[in-house]
Amino acid sequence: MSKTERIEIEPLARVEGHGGIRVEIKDNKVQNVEVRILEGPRLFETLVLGKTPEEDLSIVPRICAICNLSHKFAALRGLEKALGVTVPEATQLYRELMHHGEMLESHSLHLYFLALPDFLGYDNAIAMAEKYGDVVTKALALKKFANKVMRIMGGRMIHGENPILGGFGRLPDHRTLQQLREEAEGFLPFAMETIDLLASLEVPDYMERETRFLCLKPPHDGYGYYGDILLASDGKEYDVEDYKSVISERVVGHSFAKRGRYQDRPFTVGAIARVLNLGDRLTGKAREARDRLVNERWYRNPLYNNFAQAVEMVFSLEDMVRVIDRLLELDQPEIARPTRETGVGTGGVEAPRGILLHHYEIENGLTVSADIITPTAMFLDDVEAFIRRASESLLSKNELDNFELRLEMVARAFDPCISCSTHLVTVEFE
Amino acid sequence: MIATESVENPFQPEPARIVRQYDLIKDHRFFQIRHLDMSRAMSFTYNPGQFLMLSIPGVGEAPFSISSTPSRPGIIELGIRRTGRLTDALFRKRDNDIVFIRGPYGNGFKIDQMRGKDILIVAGGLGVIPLRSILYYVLDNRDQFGRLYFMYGARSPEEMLFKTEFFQLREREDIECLYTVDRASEGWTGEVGVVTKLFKYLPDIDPEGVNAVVCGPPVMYKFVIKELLKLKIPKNQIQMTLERRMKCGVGKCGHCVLDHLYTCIDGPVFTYWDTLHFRELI
Amino acid sequence: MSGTKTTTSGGESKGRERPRLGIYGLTGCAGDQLLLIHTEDHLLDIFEAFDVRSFVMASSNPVEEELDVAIVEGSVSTEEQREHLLEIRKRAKILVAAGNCATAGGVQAMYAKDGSFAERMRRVYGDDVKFVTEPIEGSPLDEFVTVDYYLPGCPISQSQVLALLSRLLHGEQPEPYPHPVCHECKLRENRCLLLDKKFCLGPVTLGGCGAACPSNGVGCTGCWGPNPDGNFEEHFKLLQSFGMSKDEIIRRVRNYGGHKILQYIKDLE
Amino acid sequence: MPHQLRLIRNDVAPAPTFQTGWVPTVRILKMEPKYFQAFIESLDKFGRVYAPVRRNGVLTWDTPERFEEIVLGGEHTMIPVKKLFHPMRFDMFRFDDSGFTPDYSSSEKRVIVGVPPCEIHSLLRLDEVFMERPVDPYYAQQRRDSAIIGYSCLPGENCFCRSTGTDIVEEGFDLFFVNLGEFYLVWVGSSLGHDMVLVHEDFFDDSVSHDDIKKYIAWRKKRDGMFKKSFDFRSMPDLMELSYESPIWEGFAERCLSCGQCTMVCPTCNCYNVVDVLDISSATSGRRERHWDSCMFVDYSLVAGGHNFRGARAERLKLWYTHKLRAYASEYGKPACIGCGRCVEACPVDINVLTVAEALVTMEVPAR
Repeated sequence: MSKTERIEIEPLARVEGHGGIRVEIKDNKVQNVEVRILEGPRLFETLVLGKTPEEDLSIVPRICAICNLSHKFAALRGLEKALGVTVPEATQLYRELMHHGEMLESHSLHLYFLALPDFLGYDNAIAMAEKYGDVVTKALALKKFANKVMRIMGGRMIHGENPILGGFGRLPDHRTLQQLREEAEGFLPFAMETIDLLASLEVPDYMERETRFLCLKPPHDGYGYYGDILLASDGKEYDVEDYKSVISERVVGHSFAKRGRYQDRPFTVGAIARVLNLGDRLTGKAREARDRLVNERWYRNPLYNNFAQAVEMVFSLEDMVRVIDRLLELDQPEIARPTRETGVGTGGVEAPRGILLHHYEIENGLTVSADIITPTAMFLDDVEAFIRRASESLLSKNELDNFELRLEMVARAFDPCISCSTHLVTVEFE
Repeated sequence: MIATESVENPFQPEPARIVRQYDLIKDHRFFQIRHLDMSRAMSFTYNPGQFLMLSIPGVGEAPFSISSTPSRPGIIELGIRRTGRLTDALFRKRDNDIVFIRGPYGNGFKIDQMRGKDILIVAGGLGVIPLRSILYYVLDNRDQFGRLYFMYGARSPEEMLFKTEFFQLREREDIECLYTVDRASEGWTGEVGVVTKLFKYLPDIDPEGVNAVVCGPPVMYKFVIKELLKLKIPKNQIQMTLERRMKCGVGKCGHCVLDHLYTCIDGPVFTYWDTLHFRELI
Repeated sequence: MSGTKTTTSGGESKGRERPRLGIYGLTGCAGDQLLLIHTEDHLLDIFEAFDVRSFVMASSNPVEEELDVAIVEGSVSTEEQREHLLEIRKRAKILVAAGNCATAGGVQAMYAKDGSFAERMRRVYGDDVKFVTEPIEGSPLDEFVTVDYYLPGCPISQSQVLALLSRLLHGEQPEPYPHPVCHECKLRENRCLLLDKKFCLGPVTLGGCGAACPSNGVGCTGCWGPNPDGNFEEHFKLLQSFGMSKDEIIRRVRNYGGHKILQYIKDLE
Repeated sequence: MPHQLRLIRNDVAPAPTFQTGWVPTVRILKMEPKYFQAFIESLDKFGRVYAPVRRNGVLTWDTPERFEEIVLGGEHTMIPVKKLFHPMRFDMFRFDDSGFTPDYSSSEKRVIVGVPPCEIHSLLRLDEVFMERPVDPYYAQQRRDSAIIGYSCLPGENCFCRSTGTDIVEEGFDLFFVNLGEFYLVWVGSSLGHDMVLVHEDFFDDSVSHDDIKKYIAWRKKRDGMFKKSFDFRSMPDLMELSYESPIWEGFAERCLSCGQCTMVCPTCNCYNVVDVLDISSATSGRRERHWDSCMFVDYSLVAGGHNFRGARAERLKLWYTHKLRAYASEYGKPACIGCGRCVEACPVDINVLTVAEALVTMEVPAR
């Protein structure tokens, strides 16, 4: 590798969407690293201008199918803030149940079907099934269960329209809730077996470097997936409404996805950020799992994001049981109505792959401005940084076998949902 | 007092083998099929003008007129135009492949009423397929009927179905064959024009003693019936066979309904008298 | 006659090579590919029955060669994607457009052909950016290539995609379903939203979704695309009688109608 | 509820249509309201109980979780009871390379509680289609496996069953409860109904007094006076015939959305489509499914090759109304309309038997 070589990994296999990594190496030195997002622009923030909140809620989840309910949830939080909607406790709990469904679905898909084959050296989960048939079968069942939760709460598997402003169109009956509770409990042992499996794996270190982690701080003492405060691993906290001053964005020519930075430096979001920033709030089996797996290397190594997903699967299963138990005590909630037609609000939700912010400005019932920052947009700069680091360290150690695959693993660890990175800045409406 | 176990399922398709098939013209194919169960094949009978429901598993089921005559049992003949999903699949079948059939369905032509009468068969295009059944039935039972006139109009000589067969019929003395084409091509010496142009060749007939059977494209009926009425043939002695969408063949699914009649059980043969009552008919 | 079982001489399918299948995504949310992955019970059947050459969202090491069937999701939104699509078309005997983006352009095509694309690009990305590939306003596949079969919807329906795949597997054609959303909506025993003067595009939208939105009390958004038999004029009058302006109705019908709705509303706009 | 005459002339027994047995005379019993719940709850030994219950705000025929869920005596279910006999979707056959095997698995023993008179009539209408030779074995099996427990009702806003003669019922039930408030009159319509009574014989009293009859007559009078809608059905066949070329059809067609809701909710609509669904597998195996279809849909009369016998909306509308108001009657001597008013409630643009019947007279399409 003496002359200029260009390594292109495109498409980024098993990453949902259109990613491609371009690494330019000259004289054994990394010249340039680009994670290219060449999926076309969709201009979502212009699509909702002049639309009613009801239309916004139908349009924005189409940003990304994998976290469509996170988008729905974030949009609901932003729009409800803007319109002065206060949902009752039961509605909030149903939304948590829904979100647990998506978290479990996404994490199980990513961990068992996309990441584990990498760790264990298989092309895909079907190949992996020969030796790890039991894991694949149970993982499939877990994913199916998660899909069921999404279907029941969302209305269908993908882009369900059941969650509406102030509540839900249709709610499950108690019989269904009981069933979900039983199933959630039933999957806990498998989730804990997964923790054992992960604990036995050797995690490579060729990409390790320091970074920072951002997540949302839940409005209660526990662990959770939404909040109005941005919490950084440096200990700083910010009001989510000030997100623009915390996360700066830029446009690059090799990507239709924008790039976010915290204090002018790349940062990481997602399961790993949440477990690192909020892990001491975990209880029960999830706490056991976290204590078992987390170590100092997590702060430098994005591959541990997959481990963090496993911890969150345990949390979600346990928390679903808690949520359902409480729901069984509560009456079916009424749909909460807007108290105003003009207002501004930022909804913050932890999508499976990290912080998702939806900001809306509504005037007389119509959207005049919208800003959506997706987790992928936040961590893309960090992906590039880790890939650069990985390339450099592999080159310096002259470890050129499976070079591309090992870079891919790093990118994939972030669980990049590339389609959701098609994203925009605020559009100022004249 | 229905015990389902013992009730025949009228929707049950039975396997039948494609014995022989060949192209009539482009996208029109002739099929000979026979029930796989030989005793069923030999006992299977029908009236001219009746139809079958033919299935290809996974593709679907549709009605097809029977083109053969019950006077030649054992083999069922169908003439099929390739028009859609099911016929596409059927045209891919080879000899000895299996298809599924049930039937026969429909009323068929009113043979009893036709006996002893002169018979006038008027076919347009694809309409000749069901009429071929009654044509051969009359020829096979020649002594039971009076004079036989067979009018057939096709778009062009190349698009005439069963051309060889029908040309051979011209040599017989017990049938008067009158053929026409919309567009002549080289070598065509017959009539050119729509089928109604053939009526001028009919000798004087006793209208009360004639039974007419008509089948053709929907647009043809009005003009042909006008000619038949000019000849003063009684309205209930004019029979026509109609096409409709069908999903069951036994009067349940509703698709072929015409007023209170079902094409599949009350038809597909209707008299012109019927159509005066049910204006949607033609 | 009932329960007849007979051994036959076998169909055409025996000994046939498995059809080669490629699944691709252009610009969109990836929901249609994800839906295939979500067919859990059938995903393995698909992999068994078809020779899946390329499905990068589900499996690495794609083989980009001749295909019997290509399923393409997403709209054409960059020059590079246009070229990619042309290239897939060349290799594939049958091309299936999957999802609203591929069949109609998707939500990103709601302003189709109104001339605002350049301005909206500028608003979002600013003036100075030069992208490595030229952006194109979201367009359905059939703007550029011949599409053999359409699987509309946002996302597509599991039963429709399985019905299509199973027919293609045997070299057969799928059954059309030209009914409005109202058909399945009534079969789900929903109260008609129009009776309560709520916005719903059910009667002018093709069914197939199982009335996904109205079953949750949310009006149909039209994501299956226009129902050619729909009575658009009368339906718009009905919605206007609920107090909605014509502009608002047109705006909503365009949300998922993209390029395909234009011919149905051109006289109404 | 049973015809008044039957009260006195109990020598003429209604034919037990689809039950195995024959009751020589109609038995009419009395039951105190306090026994009703226990009696209904006892019926599960004759099959799974179905009744009108509310699901997601809509009244539907389903299996009640508790007795209290059952809604009786007035409000119609949105989808009629036909769905239990002519299912919205089911597998007719499984097929593979060796042929088609019928699938009768969707049937089960059932007791259908709370069927109003008009819907009992609708089943008798459907019988004319499905039980006529050749018998549809799927429908026949559901019919044989189901007991019908009729229940009297008071007319709702859109009921006009007096006009269609379906407000009373003489046959087609196993038991029929007339709710007179202080007690029930219970008609026993079949030997199965009789067996049901025998389970709790102590609940019933077979001495119907003259006073009870007077109460029943008074109730009938009161009910007859409650109807708000009516129409002259008897003139419909002629009017339909005369109006074949009427411009009102085009007028209604301009307004019709072809959504098909009228046909889905109509208790006597029976049209269906059949579709083969292949398994995802290299073998030619799969199932032949039957689905509800509607003559309001564009492909209803579309044949292969593209010819559509009813492409125009007006043709489709005319077919339906002709069928309901004239054609069915010419065939079976009674209208296909049972006066339930579901089409009145379901149509978003007010096309229904009443508005159409009116337009046939006035020759004007009424304003919405």
